[in-house]
Amino acid sequence: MIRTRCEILSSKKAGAYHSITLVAPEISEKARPGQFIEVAVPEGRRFFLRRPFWIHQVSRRGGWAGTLEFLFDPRGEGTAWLAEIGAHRLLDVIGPLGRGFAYPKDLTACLLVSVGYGAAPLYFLAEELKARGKRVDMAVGAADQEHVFKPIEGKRLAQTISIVTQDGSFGIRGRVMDVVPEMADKSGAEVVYAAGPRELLRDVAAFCRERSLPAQVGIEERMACGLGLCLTCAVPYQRVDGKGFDNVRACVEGPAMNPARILWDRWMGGEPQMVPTPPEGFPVVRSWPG
Amino acid sequence: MIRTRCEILSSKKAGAYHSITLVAPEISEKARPGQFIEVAVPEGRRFFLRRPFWIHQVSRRGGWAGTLEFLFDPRGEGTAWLAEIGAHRLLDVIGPLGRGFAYPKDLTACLLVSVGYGAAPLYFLAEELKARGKRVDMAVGAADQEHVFKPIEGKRLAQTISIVTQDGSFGIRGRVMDVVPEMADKSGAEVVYAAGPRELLRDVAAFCRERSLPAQVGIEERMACGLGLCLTCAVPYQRVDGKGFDNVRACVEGPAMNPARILWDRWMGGEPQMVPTPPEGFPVVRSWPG
Amino acid sequence: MAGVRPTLGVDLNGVRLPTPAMVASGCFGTGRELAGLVDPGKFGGVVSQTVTLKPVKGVATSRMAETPSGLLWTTGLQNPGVEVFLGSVLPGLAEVGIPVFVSVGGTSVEEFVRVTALLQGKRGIAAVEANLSCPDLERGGLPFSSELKPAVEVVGAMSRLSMLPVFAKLTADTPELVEIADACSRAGAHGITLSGPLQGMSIDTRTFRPRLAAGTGWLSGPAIHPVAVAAVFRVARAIPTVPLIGVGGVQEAEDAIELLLAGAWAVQVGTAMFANPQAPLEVAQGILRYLKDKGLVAPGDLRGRVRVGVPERRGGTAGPEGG
Amino acid sequence: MAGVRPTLGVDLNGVRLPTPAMVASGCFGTGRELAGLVDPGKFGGVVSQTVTLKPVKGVATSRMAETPSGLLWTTGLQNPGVEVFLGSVLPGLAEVGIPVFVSVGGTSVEEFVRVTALLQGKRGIAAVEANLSCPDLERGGLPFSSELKPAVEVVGAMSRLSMLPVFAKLTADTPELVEIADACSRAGAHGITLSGPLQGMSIDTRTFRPRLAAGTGWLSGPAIHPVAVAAVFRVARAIPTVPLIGVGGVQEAEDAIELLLAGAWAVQVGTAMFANPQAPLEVAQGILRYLKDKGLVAPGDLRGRVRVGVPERRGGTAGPEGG
Ligand SMILES: Cc1cc2nc3c(=O)[nH]c(=O)nc-3n(C[C@H](O)[C@H](O)[C@H](O)COP(=O)(O)OP(=O)(O)OC[C@H]3O[C@@H](n4cnc5c(N)ncnc54)[C@H](O)[C@@H]3O)c2cc1C
Ligand SMILES: Cc1cc2nc3c(=O)[nH]c(=O)nc-3n(C[C@H](O)[C@H](O)[C@H](O)COP(=O)(O)OP(=O)(O)OC[C@H]3O[C@@H](n4cnc5c(N)ncnc54)[C@H](O)[C@@H]3O)c2cc1C
Ligand SMILES: Cc1cc2nc3c(=O)[nH]c(=O)nc-3n(C[C@H](O)[C@H](O)[C@H](O)COP(=O)(O)O)c2cc1C
Ligand SMILES: Cc1cc2nc3c(=O)[nH]c(=O)nc-3n(C[C@H](O)[C@H](O)[C@H](O)COP(=O)(O)O)c2cc1C
Ligand code: FES
Ligand code: FES
Repeated sequence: MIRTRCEILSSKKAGAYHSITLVAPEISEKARPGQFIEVAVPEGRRFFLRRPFWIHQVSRRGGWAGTLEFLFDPRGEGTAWLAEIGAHRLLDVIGPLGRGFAYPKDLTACLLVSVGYGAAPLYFLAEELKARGKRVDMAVGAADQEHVFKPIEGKRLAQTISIVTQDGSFGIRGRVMDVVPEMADKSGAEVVYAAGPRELLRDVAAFCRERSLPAQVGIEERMACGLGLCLTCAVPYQRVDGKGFDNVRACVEGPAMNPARILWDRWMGGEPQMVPTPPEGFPVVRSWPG
Repeated sequence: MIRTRCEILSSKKAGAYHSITLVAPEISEKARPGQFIEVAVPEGRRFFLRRPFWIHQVSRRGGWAGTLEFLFDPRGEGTAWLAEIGAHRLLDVIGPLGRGFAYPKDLTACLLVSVGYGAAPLYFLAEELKARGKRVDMAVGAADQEHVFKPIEGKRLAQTISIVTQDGSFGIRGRVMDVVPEMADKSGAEVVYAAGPRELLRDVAAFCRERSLPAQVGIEERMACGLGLCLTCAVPYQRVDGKGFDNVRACVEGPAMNPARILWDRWMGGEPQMVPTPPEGFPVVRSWPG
Repeated sequence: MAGVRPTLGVDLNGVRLPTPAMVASGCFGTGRELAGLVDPGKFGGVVSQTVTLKPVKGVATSRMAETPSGLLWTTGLQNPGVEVFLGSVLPGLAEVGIPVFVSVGGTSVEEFVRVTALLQGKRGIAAVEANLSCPDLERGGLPFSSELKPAVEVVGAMSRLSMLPVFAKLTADTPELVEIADACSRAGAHGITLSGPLQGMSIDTRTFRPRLAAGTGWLSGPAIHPVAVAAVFRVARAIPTVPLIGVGGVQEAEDAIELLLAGAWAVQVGTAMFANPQAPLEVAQGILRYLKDKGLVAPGDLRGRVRVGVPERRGGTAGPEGG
Repeated sequence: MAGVRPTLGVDLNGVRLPTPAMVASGCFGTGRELAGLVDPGKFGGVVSQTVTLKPVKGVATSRMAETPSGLLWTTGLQNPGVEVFLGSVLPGLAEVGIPVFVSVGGTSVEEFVRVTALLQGKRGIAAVEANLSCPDLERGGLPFSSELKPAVEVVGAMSRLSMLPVFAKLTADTPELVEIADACSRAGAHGITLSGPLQGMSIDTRTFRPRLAAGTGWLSGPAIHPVAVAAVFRVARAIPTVPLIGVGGVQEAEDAIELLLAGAWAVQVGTAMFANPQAPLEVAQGILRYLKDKGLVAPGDLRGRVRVGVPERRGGTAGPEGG
């Protein structure tokens, strides 16, 4: 992992998303699908944490060698700023970060399930899987047509692709999980990868458990550092020996994680749980009644 | 006083300064020399107070009617930001603020003394004085040639002008106060106006007291609001009856003030004076030894 | 509930505010400064600058410095003294036509009491706010609000004599906060204002001098907002029936709503006035829009509704999802 | 004096740091994470995450939220417990080759003492830092640091048994701060670390939920810097001979220099690590440049040199103007 100042080669809209391509040869060289970068926001802003983004695409050869693309949904102050700065400006980037997706050794039929920008790391994964001679099928979901992630690219990459939008404005109307069972059957999926909102990942986890399919999911959790320093990105993860769990760091032990080991109910919680005193050893609220 | 969003008509360098001209008809209409504007810095910055600037020039007639120009020394985060935004962007401006310079009723020979951007309100004043048939002479000081404020403009406005730079790179080498006595004599100055660093203003005050010349100075003090709300811009000012002083607001009772009434030593202080407990009624430091 | 137009009025157990967004003490001037910029008659109320028995000239300049998302300041409690205040400032404030709280300061219980006494029966005062950040001379200048006993002594003495409701203004920087708030209310405080600014300091590394001539000062603005929310939350849980006014870093409606959800009944806008004198209006309008969106009818419906702990089951009351 | 090359070493009455810029507790990981980004061997030192007797899983996510110029967070003191810490974390920290302070936590005096005991004689520990923000169960979860007695009990008991120097980490949010710091040092603390983060809360107005799953959390980052400077200033004036490590909102050299001028002997960088893992290096280099500019020779020359009160006359010592 390194930190560099990268020139922005291009910055443009792509449907509902904004795409930025950086000149980042050292990061591109090492990047694997499922890894991410942390992008600094500029000095003098009232927020100062970096923003994490999936590495969507890297070019290691050809005219674009050494470039890296990421896409995002401009939703808050940080992404709004990123959507505005133009080409040729410099971004302070750390990457590649985290543990990427593992490639299956023996199995060959891979089903990639995503919603929204979750497709970003999975398209990258699809390239790598295909390069390793695997079969790739994709289920791509989104709220509406605008949010369907690079559909042409998807079609190019997948053996078969199902595009599902909630409002039916593109492809099938519904939820991506509606099409997953049939696709798994038809494609003879032997392993499943997923990225997107945690509800999707949980559903994929349940589906794979039912079918006894190995799977990996790309986890997003609030990250103060993305580097493994702060423990804010904890995900409750079963120990390998099955005895209990630990809160592991999504940024280091993930983001690509085994959904069968995630304690979904604990992670996703229900109602926010006010921590009694002592929470598990730290004061949170003093005068919590009762 | 009003608040408006003003389009930036032009934004350009002027020597060491940066000049911004705004489309601000309502403010221009009312502005008087010695008044200032408060310019908002943009959302999402970690600083949020407005920045005060002298109104340098307003056009009430002709092709540029309704425009207002201010100049500044890009020195900190706020002014750096202002120096970067380009034409046609909007600025959130409140103005005109404060009490401007009073024009002499009977006296006619006016000597205007400035250092650095202190010339900004005085050139505006010069225009108004000339329009009222007064004689205007100017002493303009600066650190170096770059910081001499619009010398051609100055020459146009003044009957006579002395330009003084500390490093001698333009005009006379020295301090502006070196030339003031002689200029006052030669021009037969009956009233003196000054703006610039407080050291200059204090020297002008001393000079005018000695010569029994009426004077007005444009005061700069740290201003949290510029509107008269916060009392941070206090200047110790002798009461009219001569009995003691009050800390008056430079932003409302000034910035144009009578130097003879300012308690210079108290205002400019010497060493910072840690306030004992109680300061004059507020806790500042608890464990101040002694 | 849909169809009912929300209103902005707030009833602080008898003290009625037209909107929940007041201006905090020390951030309003005399009522005349804003002419042309905004109609303060539409604000929820205003707290006067803190008034002491005798005039106070205040500390030397510089009196302010910017810090990250914060303002560090001290005026040294500059004020013309209660007499001049009543004669020439209060009438201007009263003319604005909104509830006026008079902030009372002092360095001894006696001073608080004497100033409070002089306010009784004066036209145009809706309530009194005790500025308990003032230094208690008997304890070497520690703020009255920092410990239970001195805070209660001041508030108790003021409440016993005052016909006007007394609000105790406390600061978050004491571990006893909840106990102090509770004790103040038992001692007769009508309500609590929370939180005053925090002590801070900034040093100019070029000159080795403090940026404030007085050395240290008070930190306010967005930087302290999370501290104010936590303080309001803690106090509101403990004494939910006591009117609580949240203050600290309110710039926009959302900041105010956080304080209301944490348990405040109303809010005050301080530092934000300086950059945006329309802030109390915008905050109130934003709250109104928010209430509409959520299908709620009054700011009070937000009070203390932050969702923590066991799921709330309050059948009938509109929930956060709007129904 | 001109011509003497300044050095960065700091001597905390026997605990030597290569530079005055350490990493604060909970902001460094295990020593391996920064590989490729920066050489932590060039930092001034590091404080480990807080270690308790038993492993602590920590609170649910979300554990962080951004606030204006601040970070609100809580991990619930997640740590593997002292045993695992000694076995698998400490060796990694020690390998970095800079002074390692081990932060000790607990919910009772006994726990602090037992953890401290287990650290004795272990290789690679330069000092122990008592995290006194931990909740004192006997007082219903109030932080030990909030009152004199519990703070002194912990620090006294630790100091009596520890062969390693003990630093007491205090927080600014108590009016008794100066007395507590003084009492801790009398009770045997080798030094004081000041200030821990402040309690804060942030609420998502869309969902009515606290942004942190645990409800409230801790505020750190540039927002609290002025509070830390004031706290350091107050304590340093009272006990100038006790090593004082300043912490809170240090992003750049200038922030650190403010703390040094206020009276700190060294500083810790916390939250700034997350956006800029090079921060402790840049801070140290910036201090070096600053010393050169001012014609000073060591960080200690800045200590407490903020110019307040009567003009200093210390003939011979370089002044702020450089001589
Ligand atoms: C491993 C990982 C990969 C990601 N990849 C992408 C991507 O490829 N494209 C994309 O659009 N978004 C991605 N996200 C989410 C992205 O980081 C947030 O959208 C972004 O940080 C929002 O910043 P903001 O300032 O615009 O929003 P704000 O809401 O103003 O941000 C406030 C704070 O919340 C954090 N935050 C907000 N949303 C999220 C979120 N969903 N996950 C984690 N932290 C969040 C921000 O980092 C910031 O600290 C990813 C998140 C993670 C953890
Ligand atoms: C009545 C008045 C008129 C002024 N007119 C001009 C002008 O015409 N041209 C010009 O270049 N400058 C003028 N100044 C000074 C100008 O306001 C500051 O240069 C500017 O605020 C610096 O902002 P910054 O963010 O770049 O600097 P920073 O140093 O980052 O500002 C930090 C804080 O200090 C305040 N501050 C910094 N310098 C000054 C100063 N000299 N006076 C008051 N507050 C200050 C800022 O407003 C801000 O709150 C005037 C000041 C006053 C009070
Ligand atoms: C310039 C200024 C002056 C103030 N004067 C007083 C005062 O006289 N009395 C008082 O109780 N609070 C005073 N305050 C504190 C505010 O009322 C408020 O408690 C604090 O600023 C926090 O709110 P904010 O973050 O919205 O500013 C003052 C604040 C500022 C910024
Ligand atoms: C994510 C995070 C975890 C922390 N964990 C601890 C801890 O375990 N023990 C402790 O004493 N302080 C802990 N702190 C507090 C820091 O050591 C420091 O006191 C505080 O963050 C203020 O410094 P800063 O503003 O430079 O971050 C933590 C801070 C952060 C941001
Ligand atoms: S985000 Fe800091 S440890 Fe994962
Ligand atoms: S700057 Fe606020 S009163 Fe003058």
